[in-house]
Amino acid sequence: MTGKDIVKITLNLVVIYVIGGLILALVYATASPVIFKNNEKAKQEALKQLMPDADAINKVGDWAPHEKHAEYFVAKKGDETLGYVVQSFGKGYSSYIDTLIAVDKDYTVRKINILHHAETPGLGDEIELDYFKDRLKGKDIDHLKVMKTETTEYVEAISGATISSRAVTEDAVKNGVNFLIKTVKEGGSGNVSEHHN
Amino acid sequence: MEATKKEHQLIVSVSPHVKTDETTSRIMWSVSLALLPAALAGVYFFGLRALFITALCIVSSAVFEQLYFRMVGKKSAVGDGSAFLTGLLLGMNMPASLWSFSPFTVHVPVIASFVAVVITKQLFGGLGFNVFNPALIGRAFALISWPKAMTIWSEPTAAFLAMDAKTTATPLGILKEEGVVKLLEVFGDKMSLYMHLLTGNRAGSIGETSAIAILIGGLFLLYRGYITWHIPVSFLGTAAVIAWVFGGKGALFTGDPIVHLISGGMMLGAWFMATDYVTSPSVRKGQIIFGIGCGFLTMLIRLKGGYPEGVMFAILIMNCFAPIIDRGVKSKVFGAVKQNTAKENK
Amino acid sequence: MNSEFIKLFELIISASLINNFVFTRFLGLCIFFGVSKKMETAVGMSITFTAVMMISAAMSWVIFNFIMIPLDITFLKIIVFIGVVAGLVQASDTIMRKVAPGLYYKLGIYLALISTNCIILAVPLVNAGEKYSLLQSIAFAFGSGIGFALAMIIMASIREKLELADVPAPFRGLPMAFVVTGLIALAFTGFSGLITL
Amino acid sequence: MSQSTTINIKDQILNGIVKENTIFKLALSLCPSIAVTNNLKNGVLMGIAVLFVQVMVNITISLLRNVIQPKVRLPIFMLVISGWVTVTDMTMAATVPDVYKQMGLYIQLIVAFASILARAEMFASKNKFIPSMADGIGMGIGFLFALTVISFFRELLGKGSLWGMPIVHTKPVLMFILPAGGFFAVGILMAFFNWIDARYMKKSSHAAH
Repeated sequence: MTGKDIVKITLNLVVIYVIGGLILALVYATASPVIFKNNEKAKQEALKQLMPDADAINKVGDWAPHEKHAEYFVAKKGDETLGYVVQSFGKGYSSYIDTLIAVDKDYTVRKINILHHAETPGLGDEIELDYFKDRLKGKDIDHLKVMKTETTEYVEAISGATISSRAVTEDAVKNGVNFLIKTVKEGGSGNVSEHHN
Repeated sequence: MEATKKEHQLIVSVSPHVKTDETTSRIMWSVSLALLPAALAGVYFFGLRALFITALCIVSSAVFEQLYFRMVGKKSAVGDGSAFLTGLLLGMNMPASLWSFSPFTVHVPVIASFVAVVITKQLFGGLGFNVFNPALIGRAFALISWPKAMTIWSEPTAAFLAMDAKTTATPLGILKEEGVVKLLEVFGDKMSLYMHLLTGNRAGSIGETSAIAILIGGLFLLYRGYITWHIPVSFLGTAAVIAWVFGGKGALFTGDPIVHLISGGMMLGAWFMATDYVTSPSVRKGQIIFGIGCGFLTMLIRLKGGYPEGVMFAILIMNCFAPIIDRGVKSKVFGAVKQNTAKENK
Repeated sequence: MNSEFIKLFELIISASLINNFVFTRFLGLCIFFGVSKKMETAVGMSITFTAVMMISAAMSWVIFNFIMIPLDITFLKIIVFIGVVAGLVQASDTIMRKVAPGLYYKLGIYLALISTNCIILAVPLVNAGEKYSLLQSIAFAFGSGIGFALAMIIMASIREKLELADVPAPFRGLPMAFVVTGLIALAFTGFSGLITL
Repeated sequence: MSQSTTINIKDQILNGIVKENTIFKLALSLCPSIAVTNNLKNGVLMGIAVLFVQVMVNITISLLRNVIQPKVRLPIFMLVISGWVTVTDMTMAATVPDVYKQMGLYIQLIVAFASILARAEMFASKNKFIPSMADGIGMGIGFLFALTVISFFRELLGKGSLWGMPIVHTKPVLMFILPAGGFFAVGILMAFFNWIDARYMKKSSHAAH
């Protein structure tokens, strides 16, 4: 191989890599804002779904259930605070269950949504079905308790998936509600508006 | 493609069977006979439904095997009793509640039989070549495919003809989810708990509940020399030690090994499933390793895993390792190999 | 310190048994099916693979965290990681041939194959996605390597046994290997729920 | 363009779909054949992603074939492939975020597909633009076809639905959407195609005699 060849080959490589890099940077520049916007939109939609009558759901702060990053929000309609939304994790059967919980002003559960989980298909994955999520509706912190028997006062377990039911109810949701009570209620509700005005 | 074609030309010429048909069939029917007490106990406790489920498994296993032989044009070997034994074991590993028409779950034993006989046994080249215990694969397939139907346990009932007995949790299910205190609460006191577990008056799969009936069958097999003590003893021993050391709440050495030994499928698994000739190591030393592995994995799953019962998965996982164990042990212990081949030629 | 150690241990167990790359994430299948015909090659491949993967995971981690994140070029991670793997394989080929020719004679043939194994690329990608620390990344790579080795060795021993068996014609070769892998995966579901990560 | 080249292109496409089907015949690029095929939508999208990458890589390499120094062709092939994979990856993340969430890792791993590199090396680097594109389309569609068939059966049997639409209201055999079931499905389908092959070959040889 002569010196001329080496120069030629190197030049060849460099040119192609530079062109490739430029094209990629261009695609990245167009795609990344879209990706970012989509993620934001998806997040807002998920929040909106839990609190349909709110016209603004704003982030209040972060917390770390099970050492994972989670956020919490306040939902407002005009100046009136409708309630709060908190993200929380529950240690389930084979995964941490990522949940989003909406509570009323009096800290009873309004609605929950399961964002992500890897529970057993056919058993534990029923936590994402409406029939189970509805069982948590209207429960306050004292009634977030799983029962294996038929109950409407407490939360009835999914048959055959007590661990997953407990993870959602007694870990994720209860902790989330408890966190809200501790930080927002006992920390003074004034805190919330201060953050976001 | 070309390469594989060349390969199987070689394979076909190899003569297939380890044991002659006559002895195979005698072993199969003897094991089936040994299972009879446990099966009868199951029918006694869970009623006619238990009988129907078991019969359904046996019939479908035999039919699928026959159909398979016809399809590939082989000489039928249904008469050797291996399909009967697989069906019987499979049936004994199913909950009696499967005999239910609304919701319809009768297809579960039929499909499980197909998986057991055709996929786990015949696809591997038939009896003697299967790597996994067919009945256990059938059950694992059913448990994962229909997790709800496979975990509805009916209360043992004297009402022989009842179609819908009350459902309840198995002792191991209670132990896993609510702890030993609740278990004692349900069964009264410790003695009464032991008695229920020994006789089989408790929820569970049809044929696994009566520890005494299984033990009778197991000892019969041991006496007749169809199985040796190595696997059951190392299996149960390891499980007992682990249950004793780690099974208690809080402190070490406070667990109750007896409850673990006579609940779930431990007895049935140790005497009838883990001892399967084809899917366990053939050398004594290997059998002991195999048994220890089964015991360890069973207790690992029971105490730390997601499932309340681990016998089935433990044996299946050890089935994966059986060829490796055989390889490892054989290449070192020459004496044991000779002993073994001598026995096989007998 | 102690909890960090437990986390590392859990990562290894999880990557090797519960979330075994071959049985639950279906990666490295080409190599898995291609090389598991004989026990000897399976063992050789496993050793080489685990070693190369740990080094490549560590190198990728360093490059990702000290070069790519500061420069904000994480979108190039696919290209960079595959470059790292290819470079590493090339380098170890040259070094082994010079330094340890005996070892090279035994394991060298597997080196070339490694770069086509997608696990080796998946591990740094997962490490980057999960934001693992350097130690955790190496532990994850080690666990994945052990898991792959386990899968290969089991498969090789079963396939050697199957060679004597009268498998029906359409199933001979690869289809049967798939069925066997399915059955092993079925057995391995017993490990699920052992550790929640 | 003459008659013969058009026939060639048709053959080239058919070759990838039938004779050298990446999954069922060559048994390459198997990872996604199981990983993303537990529902039809993911399977088809993955197939399309691969089709896109395969075609674009073939086109690029074919166009660059006179510029690339043979000595450094492999690193350049890898760059081209990973470049197009990155493009696909980012495009999918931007346009179908929910699907991307489930199979992002597998999209990125298209880089490691032996079949794509093999076609670049064996075909595109030696052929003109049009045949290379046809080859890419053929191989890609063959892959798409395999993924569609596998995911069709798996979703139907495992979930009782197709493309998310319920067909029956139970989950017939849940196993099929799970890891173990994926291996069974691919194994059985492969055996089925082998069987068809054997029968077809028997028939055609009879006809020849």
